[in-house]
Amino acid sequence: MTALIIKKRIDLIVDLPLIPKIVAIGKAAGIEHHTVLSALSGIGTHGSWSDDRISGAMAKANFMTICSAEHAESFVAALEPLLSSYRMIITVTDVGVVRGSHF
Amino acid sequence: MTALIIKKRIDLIVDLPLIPKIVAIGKAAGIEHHTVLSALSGIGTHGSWSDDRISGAMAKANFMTICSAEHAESFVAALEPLLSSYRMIITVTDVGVVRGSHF
Amino acid sequence: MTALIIKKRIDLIVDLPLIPKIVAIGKAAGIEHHTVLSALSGIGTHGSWSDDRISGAMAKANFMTICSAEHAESFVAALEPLLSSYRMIITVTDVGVVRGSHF
Amino acid sequence: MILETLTSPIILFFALGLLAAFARSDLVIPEALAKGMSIYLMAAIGLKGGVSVAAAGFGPDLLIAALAGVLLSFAIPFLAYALLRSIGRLDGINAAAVAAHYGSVSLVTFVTADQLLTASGISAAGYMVAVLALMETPAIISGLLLARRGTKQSADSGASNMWHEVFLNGSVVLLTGSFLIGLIAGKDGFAPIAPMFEVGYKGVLCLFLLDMGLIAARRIMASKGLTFRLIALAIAMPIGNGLIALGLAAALGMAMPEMIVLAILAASASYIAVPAAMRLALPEADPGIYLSMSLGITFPFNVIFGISLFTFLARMIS
Amino acid sequence: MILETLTSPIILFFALGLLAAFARSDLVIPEALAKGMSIYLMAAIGLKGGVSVAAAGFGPDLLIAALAGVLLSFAIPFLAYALLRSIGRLDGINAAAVAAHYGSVSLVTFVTADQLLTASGISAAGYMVAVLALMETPAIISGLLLARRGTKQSADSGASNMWHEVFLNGSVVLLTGSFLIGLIAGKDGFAPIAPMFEVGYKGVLCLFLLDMGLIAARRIMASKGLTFRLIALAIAMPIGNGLIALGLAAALGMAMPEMIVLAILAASASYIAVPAAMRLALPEADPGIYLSMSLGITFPFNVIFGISLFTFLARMIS
Amino acid sequence: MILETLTSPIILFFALGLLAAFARSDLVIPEALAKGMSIYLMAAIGLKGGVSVAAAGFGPDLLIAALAGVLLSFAIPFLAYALLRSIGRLDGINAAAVAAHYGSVSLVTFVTADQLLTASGISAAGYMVAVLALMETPAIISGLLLARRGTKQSADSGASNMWHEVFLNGSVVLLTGSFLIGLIAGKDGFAPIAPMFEVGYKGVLCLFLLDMGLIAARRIMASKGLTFRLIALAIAMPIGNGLIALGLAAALGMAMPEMIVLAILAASASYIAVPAAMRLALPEADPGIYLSMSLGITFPFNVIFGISLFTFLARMIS
Ligand SMILES: Nc1ncnc2c1ncn2[C@@H]1O[C@H](COP(=O)(O)O)[C@@H](O)[C@H]1O
Ligand SMILES: Nc1ncnc2c1ncn2[C@@H]1O[C@H](COP(=O)(O)O)[C@@H](O)[C@H]1O
Ligand SMILES: Nc1ncnc2c1ncn2[C@@H]1O[C@H](COP(=O)(O)O)[C@@H](O)[C@H]1O
Ligand code: NA
Ligand code: NA
Ligand code: NA
Repeated sequence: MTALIIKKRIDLIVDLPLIPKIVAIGKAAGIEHHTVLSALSGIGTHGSWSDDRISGAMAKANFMTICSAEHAESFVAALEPLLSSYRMIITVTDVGVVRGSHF
Repeated sequence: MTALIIKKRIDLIVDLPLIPKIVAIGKAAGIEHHTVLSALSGIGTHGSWSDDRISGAMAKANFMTICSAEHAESFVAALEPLLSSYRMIITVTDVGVVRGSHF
Repeated sequence: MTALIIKKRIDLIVDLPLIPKIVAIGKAAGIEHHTVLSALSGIGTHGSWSDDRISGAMAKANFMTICSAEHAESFVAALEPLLSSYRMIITVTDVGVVRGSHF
Repeated sequence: MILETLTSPIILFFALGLLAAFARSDLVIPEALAKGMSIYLMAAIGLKGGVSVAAAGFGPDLLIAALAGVLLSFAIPFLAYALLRSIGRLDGINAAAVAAHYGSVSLVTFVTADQLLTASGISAAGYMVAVLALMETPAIISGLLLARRGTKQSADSGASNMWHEVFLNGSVVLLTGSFLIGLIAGKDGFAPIAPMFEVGYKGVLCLFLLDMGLIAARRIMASKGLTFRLIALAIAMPIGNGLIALGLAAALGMAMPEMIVLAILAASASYIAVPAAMRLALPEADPGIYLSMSLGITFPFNVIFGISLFTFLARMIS
Repeated sequence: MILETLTSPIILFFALGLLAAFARSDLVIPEALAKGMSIYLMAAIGLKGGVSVAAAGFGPDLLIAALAGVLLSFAIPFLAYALLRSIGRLDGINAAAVAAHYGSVSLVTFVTADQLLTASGISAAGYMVAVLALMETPAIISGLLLARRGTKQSADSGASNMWHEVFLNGSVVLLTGSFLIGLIAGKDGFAPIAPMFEVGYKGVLCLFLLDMGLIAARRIMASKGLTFRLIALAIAMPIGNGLIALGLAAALGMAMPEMIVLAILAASASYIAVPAAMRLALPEADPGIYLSMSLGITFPFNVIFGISLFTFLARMIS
Repeated sequence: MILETLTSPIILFFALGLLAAFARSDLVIPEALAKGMSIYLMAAIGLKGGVSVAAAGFGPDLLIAALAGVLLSFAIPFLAYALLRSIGRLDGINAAAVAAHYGSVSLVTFVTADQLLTASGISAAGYMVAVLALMETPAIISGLLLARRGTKQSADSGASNMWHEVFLNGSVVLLTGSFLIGLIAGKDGFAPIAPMFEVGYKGVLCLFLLDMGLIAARRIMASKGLTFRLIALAIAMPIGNGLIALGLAAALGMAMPEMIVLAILAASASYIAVPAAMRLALPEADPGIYLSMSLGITFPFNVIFGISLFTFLARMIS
């Protein structure tokens, strides 16, 4: 069995226009790589949204990054104060990766 | 380290037209919030599908919700009898969240 | 509580044109079913990409499969040598499923 | 008539789509483009119908055609259900779902017939668009009644939401809405936007049928639940439904062009409006079966043979 | 004038969208199609403006109109901010965001007005497209100044990226770019591509307004933060802004057609360019509020009443 | 000739795209719209070619041009491979992938040249569209042969699937298919759908080139593996390939308009059909390199300079 190394996977549901800011905050916390997965609609404390907005201001996406526990901690700490103003949710999960050095 | 509270993440792969029904079943089980992530294609026991159907009847999506263990249990119990007729799959994972109260 | 059976969830971020190859490799490793989730953009060691390529050669997607630990092991072993040439990342997570036999 | 149809670019693009998909080419029309073209076609056909009715006015023949259409849409599912259960050996739920498709109508078959008939000098009255819109929904109701009776299923929790879906389905709303706009705006109101909806019409139809060919062929290749009996029914039912409609139209003394269109509507099976409604109302029904039959077999059959067949038969009767 | 507008297909498709969405129909125009149509409209209106200015040349009246537009775009947010804080009882951040929307302009309101005015014999000068483009951005700057002053917030980390977003916003670049291309290519250069941008123009506008109706109605139904006071302001502010613009235009001796268009621009509120910029610059502001007001209330008000109102008032003044 | 080209809206929209992307504007054309426009262009150019060959009939010169085209498409990759390995210092796999792109052709360069040449009074024969379609695939085969020989790689598991991808590639199928439909339908068959494919043609080309400009510039900005040597080759190879084609065409006695088009085809590098095939057949090759060269450098070079250069040279020779 290829030995798996445990890393952290961080998932954010955040507005599309805010992704560049999240990437910048991530860089400051040592997060170099990420993937943005596309979302169609959702309901949260701030009501419902779906991506058919002409302005695109309401469209959200799933920002995902795999990183070390240390980077995860500093990233989450940096994002925490913005949670309510950016209307984001954050989840942290353990994942096994093959090339430990890559993340 | 910001203390993380353990919650459950439930993922469904389900037909797009059935999402309103899933949301209704979720509400009955105490699930108020969710996000729908977009899927492109897939193969299951019922054969292959991809989203380029004129009718859209075959298009599927990834319904995702973060909730407490109790709500997760009642939601899964409500969905179990519909699994084969709705051609759905369900997975349950543990995730860490920052604002316990939010979910 | 409906008893949950532990299975493995494998996630790949891989170029869209390579999905048929991944499906073939999966079949050889006993992976019959999968779902492809859509991705919008990302940054990795090979630079940034986003799906607005005329050629589509740069568009990537999130190939996801739920399978037994054995199948997961042979699948990861088959993919490992292709990781850098196919510019893929792989993560393996534990998930709980309701119908053990289905996966 | 058949030769002309088979060499018209519309049918040739449909054939190109079929061949490309059977040869497993990776040619794909983006879904947003396909949805966009179907929205354009529905708006164009609705407006055209409304404008021509605004000019011709509401005559009794419109009422007759409308009544005949609604009657056919309600009744055909019951006949189809019996055939599907007996000859087709389908279970109750799937038989009801397929029956609803065959009672309803296919917009693109109507639009293609409209083009091919006009090309060979037969032009049906504008109000047939209204008949098209009226025939979409009754069959869904019959289908659901058949499914309920078949399985004594308790009223589905989503029932209210389902009725809503059946009547406020996107295509029915757009078709009826643009028909009314054409009616209100009339000839002169329509003039400024006429170029867009006339110039592009046939060309968009070509690209749309290219996509229909791709999807129909891929539907056939991916169809798992299709038995030989069901394939035979997917060809026999359109012919049967068309003949019934011809008989009814002749009995009601409808004019030849309207008679042909009514037969083609009865013979056509839905694959845009009804599948969406069925997926919500009868989730247990397998979309693989009803889509393979209506989209994979009946649609190509109607476009290539059905239209010429019913034109020929209608000419013989009148 | 009002009757003609209300029976023109453009407005009827808008009404169809509103009704369909309020009736909770599942009719949806794919986002890629909506984006595509807005790109087509911006290119067409830009080219048309550039070509007409190339023919008419740069006169002093273009400068006057441009100056008036930019002045209005800078000034209106300060007035709107005061009203939103006092009558609207909005917090500083949200008041600044909404004020920026009302200082800026809405392309589709401009395009719709252009169509309706031409239909009733009033054609404004081509350079008003340049005024449209010039009025998009100043209001965002005023809005951000108001927000900063309101909360003494430390310079936002993304500030540089935000200025860039404000000036190099997609719609401003496309509008100004195609205006310049129209200017360089001139009448003869534009001739070969004229059919595409003229034939399709009104038809695309119909389908786009169908989508606007759907989204405006759904915006109203989903709006949570909207108080009665804000709804009143969403109607009062367009009227106020329009009157101020009329006064300014009259004082500057602008011709009647240009006066109407300037008033409609001042009365219109942005919902494509500004929301994107605000979401980045003022993430704390709730998009629910500014979108419901500008897209849900002010846009329908302007399209149905505003255009006729300011045409009537402008006729009275001159 | 160059001045006319540089002020034609088509090139101006391309320049607008380049400038907007270099200025990091967020202007983006949705992918589904871009795919839709490329499908429209392929169908339109295929139909036009087929209809004109149906009118002109199959002459010997079509065979000569086709043979010359296929020969060039097979041969150029070997020459390019040698240059890329020696001067470019590229590894075997990447050199083979880039060589395949330069042996193949670019539809949009062909379409743009077709427009600019017609604008300046030179119209090439309709059958050049067939030559375009024939030149797409041979270069991919040469590229794969070079890659295999270069690395002695065991037959790739997906080989069969790869050959299938090479010949049944979406754009080749659509181009050849619509060419045949134009051939079968002929002038009169094409008449009803002509408006859509002619009226919209140049306008769609403008918006498509806007998108090409955006993507080419973003490609250059994101390119990591591009050395100075490769940039030089991305300009030298088109010139070299064009000259070889001119020489071959002159030797075969081709007429001046067809000579120019053959040179432009040889000089053009693919970025729709070949990248998709390469990604599947040679996954080890870095798309960053071959896309930056063919899409980021060679395409802009050909559109702005190449077309005028080969027109000038061809005029000199004949
Ligand atoms: N418990 C949850 N499960 C899944 N998605 C959620 C949950 N809560 C919030 N979201 C997503 O995050 C978005 C913003 O959440 P909120 O700030 O609560 O409005 C929502 O629109 C949903 O798309
Ligand atoms: N083991 C699996 N891993 C990932 N996706 C799956 C799996 N099984 C089923 N699916 C997805 O769920 C859909 C329906 O599954 P089924 O009911 O088995 O046909 C399939 O089309 C896939 O998209
Ligand atoms: N640490 C990571 N977290 C999330 N996505 C990643 C990560 N590393 C790579 N990716 C994704 O995988 C793609 C290819 O990675 P690479 O081969 O490193 O260029 C990238 O473009 C990202 O979309
Ligand atoms: Na029918
Ligand atoms: Na304004
Ligand atoms: Na070439």
